[in-house]
Amino acid sequence: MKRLPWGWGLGAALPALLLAMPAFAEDGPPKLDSGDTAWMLTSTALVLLMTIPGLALFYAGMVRKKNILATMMQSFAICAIVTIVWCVIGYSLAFTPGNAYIGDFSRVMLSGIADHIVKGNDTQAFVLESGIKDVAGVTMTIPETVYMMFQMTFAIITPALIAGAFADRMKFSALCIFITLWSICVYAPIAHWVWAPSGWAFQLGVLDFAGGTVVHINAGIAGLICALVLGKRVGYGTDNMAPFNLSYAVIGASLLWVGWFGFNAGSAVAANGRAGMAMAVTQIATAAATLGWLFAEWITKGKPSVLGAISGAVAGLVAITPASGYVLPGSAIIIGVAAGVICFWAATSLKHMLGYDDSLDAFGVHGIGGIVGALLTGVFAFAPLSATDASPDGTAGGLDQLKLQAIGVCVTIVYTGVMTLILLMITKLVVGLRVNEEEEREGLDIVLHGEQIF
Amino acid sequence: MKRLPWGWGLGAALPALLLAMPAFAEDGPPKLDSGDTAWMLTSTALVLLMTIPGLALFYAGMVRKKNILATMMQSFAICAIVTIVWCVIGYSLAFTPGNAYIGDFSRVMLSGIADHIVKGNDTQAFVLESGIKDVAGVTMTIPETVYMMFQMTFAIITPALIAGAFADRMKFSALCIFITLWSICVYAPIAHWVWAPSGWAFQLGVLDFAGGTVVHINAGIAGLICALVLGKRVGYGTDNMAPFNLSYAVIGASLLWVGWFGFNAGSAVAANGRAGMAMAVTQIATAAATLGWLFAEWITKGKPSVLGAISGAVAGLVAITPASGYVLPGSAIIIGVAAGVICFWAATSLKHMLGYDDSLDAFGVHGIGGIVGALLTGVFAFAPLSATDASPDGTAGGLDQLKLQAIGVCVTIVYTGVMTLILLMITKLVVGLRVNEEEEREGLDIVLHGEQIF
Amino acid sequence: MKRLPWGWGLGAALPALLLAMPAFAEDGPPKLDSGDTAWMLTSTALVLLMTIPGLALFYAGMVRKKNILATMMQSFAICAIVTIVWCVIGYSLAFTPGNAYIGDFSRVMLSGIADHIVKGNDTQAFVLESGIKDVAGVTMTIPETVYMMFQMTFAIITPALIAGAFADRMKFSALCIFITLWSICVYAPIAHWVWAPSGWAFQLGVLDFAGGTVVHINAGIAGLICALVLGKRVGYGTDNMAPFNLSYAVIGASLLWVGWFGFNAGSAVAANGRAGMAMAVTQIATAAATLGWLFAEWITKGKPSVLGAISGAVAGLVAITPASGYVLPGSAIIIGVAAGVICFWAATSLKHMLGYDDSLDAFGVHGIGGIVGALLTGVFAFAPLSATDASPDGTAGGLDQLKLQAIGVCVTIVYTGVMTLILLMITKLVVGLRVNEEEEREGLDIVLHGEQIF
Amino acid sequence: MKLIMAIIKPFKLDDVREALTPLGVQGLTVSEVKGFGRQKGQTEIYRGAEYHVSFLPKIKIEVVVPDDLADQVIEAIAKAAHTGKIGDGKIFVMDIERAMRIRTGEVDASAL
Amino acid sequence: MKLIMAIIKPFKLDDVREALTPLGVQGLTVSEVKGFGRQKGQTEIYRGAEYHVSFLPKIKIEVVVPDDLADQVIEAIAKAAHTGKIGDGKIFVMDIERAMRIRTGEVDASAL
Amino acid sequence: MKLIMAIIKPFKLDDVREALTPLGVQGLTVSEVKGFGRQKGQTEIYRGAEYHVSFLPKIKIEVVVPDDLADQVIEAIAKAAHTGKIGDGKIFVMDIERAMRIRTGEVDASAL
Ligand SMILES: Nc1ncnc2c1ncn2[C@@H]1O[C@H](COP(=O)(O)OP(=O)(O)O)[C@@H](O)[C@H]1O
Ligand SMILES: Nc1ncnc2c1ncn2[C@@H]1O[C@H](COP(=O)(O)OP(=O)(O)O)[C@@H](O)[C@H]1O
Ligand SMILES: Nc1ncnc2c1ncn2[C@@H]1O[C@H](COP(=O)(O)OP(=O)(O)O)[C@@H](O)[C@H]1O
Repeated sequence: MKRLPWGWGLGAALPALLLAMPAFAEDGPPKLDSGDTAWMLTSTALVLLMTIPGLALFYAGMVRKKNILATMMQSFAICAIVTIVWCVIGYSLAFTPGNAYIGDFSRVMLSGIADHIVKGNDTQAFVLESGIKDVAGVTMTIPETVYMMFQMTFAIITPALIAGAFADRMKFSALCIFITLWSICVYAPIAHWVWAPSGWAFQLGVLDFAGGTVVHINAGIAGLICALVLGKRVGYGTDNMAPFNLSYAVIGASLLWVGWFGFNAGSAVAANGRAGMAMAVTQIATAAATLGWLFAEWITKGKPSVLGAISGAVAGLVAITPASGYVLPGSAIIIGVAAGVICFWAATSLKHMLGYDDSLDAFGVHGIGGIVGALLTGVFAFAPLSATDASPDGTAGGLDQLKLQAIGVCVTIVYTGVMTLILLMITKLVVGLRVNEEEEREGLDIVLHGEQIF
Repeated sequence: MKRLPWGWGLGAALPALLLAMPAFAEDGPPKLDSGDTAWMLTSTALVLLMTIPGLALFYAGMVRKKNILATMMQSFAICAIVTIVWCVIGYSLAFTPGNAYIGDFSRVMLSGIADHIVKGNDTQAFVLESGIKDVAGVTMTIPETVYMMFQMTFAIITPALIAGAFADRMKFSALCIFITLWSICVYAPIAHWVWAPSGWAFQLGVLDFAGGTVVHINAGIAGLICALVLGKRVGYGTDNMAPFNLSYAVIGASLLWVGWFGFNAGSAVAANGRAGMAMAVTQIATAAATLGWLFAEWITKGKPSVLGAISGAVAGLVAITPASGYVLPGSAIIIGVAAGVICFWAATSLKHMLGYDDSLDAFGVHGIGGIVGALLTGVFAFAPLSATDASPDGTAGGLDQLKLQAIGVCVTIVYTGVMTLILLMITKLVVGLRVNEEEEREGLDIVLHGEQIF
Repeated sequence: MKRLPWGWGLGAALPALLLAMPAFAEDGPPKLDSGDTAWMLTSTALVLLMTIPGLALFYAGMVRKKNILATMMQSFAICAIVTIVWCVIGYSLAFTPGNAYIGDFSRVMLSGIADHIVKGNDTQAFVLESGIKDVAGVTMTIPETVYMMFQMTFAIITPALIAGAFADRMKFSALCIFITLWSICVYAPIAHWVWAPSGWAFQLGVLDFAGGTVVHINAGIAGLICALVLGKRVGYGTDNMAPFNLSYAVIGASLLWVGWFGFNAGSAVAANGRAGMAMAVTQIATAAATLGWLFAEWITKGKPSVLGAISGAVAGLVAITPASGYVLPGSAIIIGVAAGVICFWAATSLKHMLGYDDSLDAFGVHGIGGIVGALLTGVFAFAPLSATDASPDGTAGGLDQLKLQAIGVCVTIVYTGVMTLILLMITKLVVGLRVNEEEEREGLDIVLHGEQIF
Repeated sequence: MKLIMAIIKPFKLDDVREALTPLGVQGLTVSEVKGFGRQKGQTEIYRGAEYHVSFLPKIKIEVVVPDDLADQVIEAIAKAAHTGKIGDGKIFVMDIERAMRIRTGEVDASAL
Repeated sequence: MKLIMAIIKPFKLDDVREALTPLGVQGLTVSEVKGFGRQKGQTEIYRGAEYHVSFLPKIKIEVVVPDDLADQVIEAIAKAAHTGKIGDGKIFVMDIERAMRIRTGEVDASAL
Repeated sequence: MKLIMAIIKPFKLDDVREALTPLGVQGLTVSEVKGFGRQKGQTEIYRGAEYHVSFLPKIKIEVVVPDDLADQVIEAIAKAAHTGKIGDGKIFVMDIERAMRIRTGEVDASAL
């Protein structure tokens, strides 16, 4: 299991700067770089923007009028809940050395995060310690607070994505409990595996630049389980469930697109060429996926829909996420088109064939798109991009890497699938999962929150 | 009055870089840092985003259909008016040495702001001069234009916050006049007191990192006076005044949250550890306040409302503002919960007990939240965070500091209260303050602007 | 034609850093600056935000209910289409040396853009080569990927602006074809003329900091031609075509305002004093134009409308665009007021006098505003701001420069006018331009995309 | 039974409903409508395009009552909706032949 | 001809429409209305201001049918819209004197 | 008096209103409704879920006129709303027993 760190899973923890500032390792504590810090502060804001109001709008734009506020509330409340969970325990479990499966308790309540602060400022940059003798940690050029915050925004959006699957019917009390548990028991460990230097997937060499497995496959599979356990919405297949105000979904998808620059280019953890390339391939793959879904729909259904275009965009963003630091523009187009077409098929055909009711396609877009991206990363990885000082050859796509990627995907699917099921059962025991039929008909806005829009 | 500058009120004028780049003081003009400049340019954009469209949406989402456009127009027009006021006179009054109470006229029309520009670029960073012999100015690492712009966005949002109190009934002509006067006569002096090195509050050692007194208490008290002077809305207490489209308020609150990263972390005036910690405690306090209001409401009213959650978030953002550069995550949770619960009580009980009609709770959220935050800053300030080279011990929370904070709060309340009253009276004499009853019934959109939404 | 590069048109290609880091030219490859890169990554996100969701909302807020989704779709689809076009051919045609009129094919499919990447990072900053012996290229401090992405967002928004002119009646298939052709045949060459060091306008010394000619006049004239060729909307002048939800337009205008900081201050291609001044004059001119339009309308029509205020803001943003790196705050106020008042007249009087139906005033605001700005740049340019090492005197406004500006404006008008006409004819031949009358009545949302909002 | 249809100013709705309750009216149905009449609307101008808003927002109340209650109901509505200003609205009365409560199948008077 | 006006629960609209087709009803008109009746709404609280939602969303169906079809139509609506819970709504019947199809100018029964 | 209720295509509203003014009709009330009839709607598809839009947007005009004006009004509406294409809509006529102007208390013909 213990390999040299050149084959890191890295993702958001990319030691990009080992290269850029080799002096760090040599003498003195690692130095802060104000440009890198500026970009990471900005990226943090951009990724938060993805959840509120981005995802809140994207999801609210697809539901019926009576559930619009409740759907926005899901994203908003999850943002608040996960912030506290992350601060209390999540960050510690994910990003301290611990063992290969989970971190330790040394950063509980963020204790020690101000240790390097002297006269109001961090005197040294953050080193993500491996905790393993002979395995170097990941040296950064930003303060730990910024790294913790950037990672927090990932921890926030992941469960918020799941909410698309149980929209329109889950109790708010159930959501509060389930998300708290899920964030601790599912998100934190998987983030540890993939992005902490001591994590088994990191050590194995699974590539996941910005969260294909940790965020999207994870959320997608959890969403599928939620959809199956909660069951179909009342009136599914008979009532008209057309979106009330699709324009919200367009605004939401647009903000997701813009914010995703923080997600992917921010995962370089520096304002450098890697970030630039990550931003470029993100844009290109997203555009390709938008057109992929759009034309697939135009050809098969006769009209290119707006919901199709924005869904394609999100599918593209999802698929390029694990690949964004490792592939070139040409590959980005292929990944984008593949994601657009395959997710189109998943959301419009597969779902109906299998008969589950994933209200807003958390699985069809994030689960499937994430798998497409994670696997294609193994195919298209361009070695010079993933190369570092420690690993001057980098990782090239090919059968070997594809196998590693498949291992990462499968283990994530199994772990999140099983754990999500268990946590749903616990939640069900405590408060129940679903509102009753009459409440569901009346709408969650008025029933759960005592409010409604016009 | 003249003390050493270690006890500065600083806030947005934080001399954080005295530490980071001690070379400045020694030889040659202070140098620009591109990373710090990048972050401050970004922060400026983020704070503008808070007012338009953030606050415009937050407020418009709480009014009735007939006043939605007029409410958005208030934020938008205030943005334009204050920009010109700031450029003509406001910036000069606030940030030139002058005396302890007000700046001078040396930067009227921003004259001289291009003085250091040689070959298209600033050759040196900005020094906020104290104008007092033996008292050092605040040396920055960014150009003066950027500092002026960042401060402008604060000058814009403060009067825009007041508008929440007189929404639904003030004349647009009255707004134009009142806001112009208020920006010059109230905002500029208070900003000078607290953030200019020559200001009395700065010298006294009142802590206000990003504007608890200058922005929030100031706007909140002005709002209360406006609500009292203008009187209740027609139909208050009898008509249904339920928000027409609360989803706008959710989008607005979300953008406020994201933009506030620029407000608070930008107040470090650099991309460094202080900015990182400010961002972290902002996020944590906001989440805590969201949950604080939400659970307080859930327990007392039976349902957790969406308006409650977003109001809690804003209350938390307000309360952490003065504290954001000085406190640790644990304190942030306490400040957040306190703000959430106390503002919940202010907006839902106190307002009804006292019987004023503060339409959108400018006082209940910004005034009360600002006071909570300003006082708790004096309790929880963690010395190493506020320490600098000049003041290596920093300022620790305690009874002494609490007293200073209370002084800052009280003087602000009295000054803004009295001045707002006088300016309202002047405005009333010139154009009158309120539309007539029939116009109010018909709605400001059509009456004032000749437009309406669907 | 071949002059020294001091008279560059520069705009987004501003060699601001020749000054700031003179060491570059001397020895070794030009170095990346993380602060500049951070700001350019951020600016790219901000400019994308302008198109989606900014412009999508601005335009959708002005149309009737039945066309809201289709209008948003125009911006969104154009974003996707132009991304691919830019990546495949557009960037190469615009920013490689080629000749004075068009670039070459050396960057087709972005080939070679990863050439300087070693161990995951760019080893040197980008130099925009002139390709001409004795004429220096423009040396930057950011990676080429970032420059390519920043420019892509300009290439995206320009055709998206045109869509305002043909909104409510163009076929979606026609849009796809027309925009693809236009991006290649009109946008790429004009960008080359003005911003590539080999371009004739660059060499001639036409000043266009951030795209007055390339973006706004270009889009405005193309819009006018589209409006004339497509003809008036069914029911124009008789039916009520009042905007359905003007609040969307307010959100859109606000996001345009905020995003424009990336557009103009980003065109400094660095986080420095030039960027700071560009941001300041952008803010000031926009505020002045907002108030200019607002008061012009208040005086002549009796009420200050919200649509007027936001239209004025956009007019101001447009007009300051070419001037933003060259003028001082005082001039910005004059440019702003002029743009506000003149565009008010163009959109409310001129349009009706001439009788064309430019649905959302792409010409009246962007065409006219762009011309006002381009000419006034020649009047108000302040020499020290445009000065560089190579041209220590800079370019001062005056009759000479005004003539150069007029040449730039005229050639752009003629070229884009003729080419747009030809491309529309080609598109008409292939798929036709307009939906039929019955479809237009029913609305594009349902007819073209099979969807609608509530 | 009579169907009483009243077109009133929107802000008078609550007053009208409260005026009817004491009369024993247990149900009514309201819709948002636009009225054209003597009351003139405002002019909206969007970038120079003028639209006269000839249709003003009104509320339509439809309430079915037994014959003998009709007079009182009309009077109560007229009083509650009155402001004396132009645009106060109209009350129209029509005959209803049959009524049924869907929940129980009750008909006519007992269905109301 | 009779105008049958039914106030029903919104989610029952499709059921009702499907129930009428077999009877030969070729057209109908629906509007969104708010109903006040025995069924009680929820209370909304916005920052301490309580509003009781006394008006609940309902759908009003208006369908004009020949006299002889009226009974069947009433019955079909009543059956399709029935849930047995309070708030199921009402059916009212009025007389229609004349009907005209605008497209063709056909009148009365053939206009429906 | 007669209540003339017309279901028309939305874009014909202004034409109809203008056609009525010369006849001396001083007021009318309109509502947005959805119509189901021979005219077929479009199909909307949202990620594979198809919804047939069987209800199309229509405008309902309600205008109360003295008996002797009814014929002219019907004719005027029919003419103004006519396009000859399917979905042009219907005109229905009902009897109104009483009318009252709320502002003045005037009744019947003088209330219109
Ligand atoms: N003949 C009519 N038929 C139907 N509705 C009418 C008629 N006349 C007036 N109304 C309705 O009554 C409303 C008020 O009428 P209006 O003439 O403005 O004032 P007033 O009721 O004070 O005379 C109108 O807006 C319209 O909705
Ligand atoms: N007298 C009435 N006139 C007009 N509409 C009525 C009347 N009574 C009830 N309604 C309508 O019928 C709906 C259902 O009535 P309600 O009393 O709540 O339940 P139920 O029909 O089960 O008795 C109401 O919401 C209202 O729209
Ligand atoms: N029997 C009816 N009762 C009530 N409204 C009807 C009836 N038939 C048709 N309508 C209304 O008239 C509209 C037009 O009818 P439709 O059958 O589509 O076309 P046409 O009027 O040309 O025959 C419908 O959309 C519906 O609103």
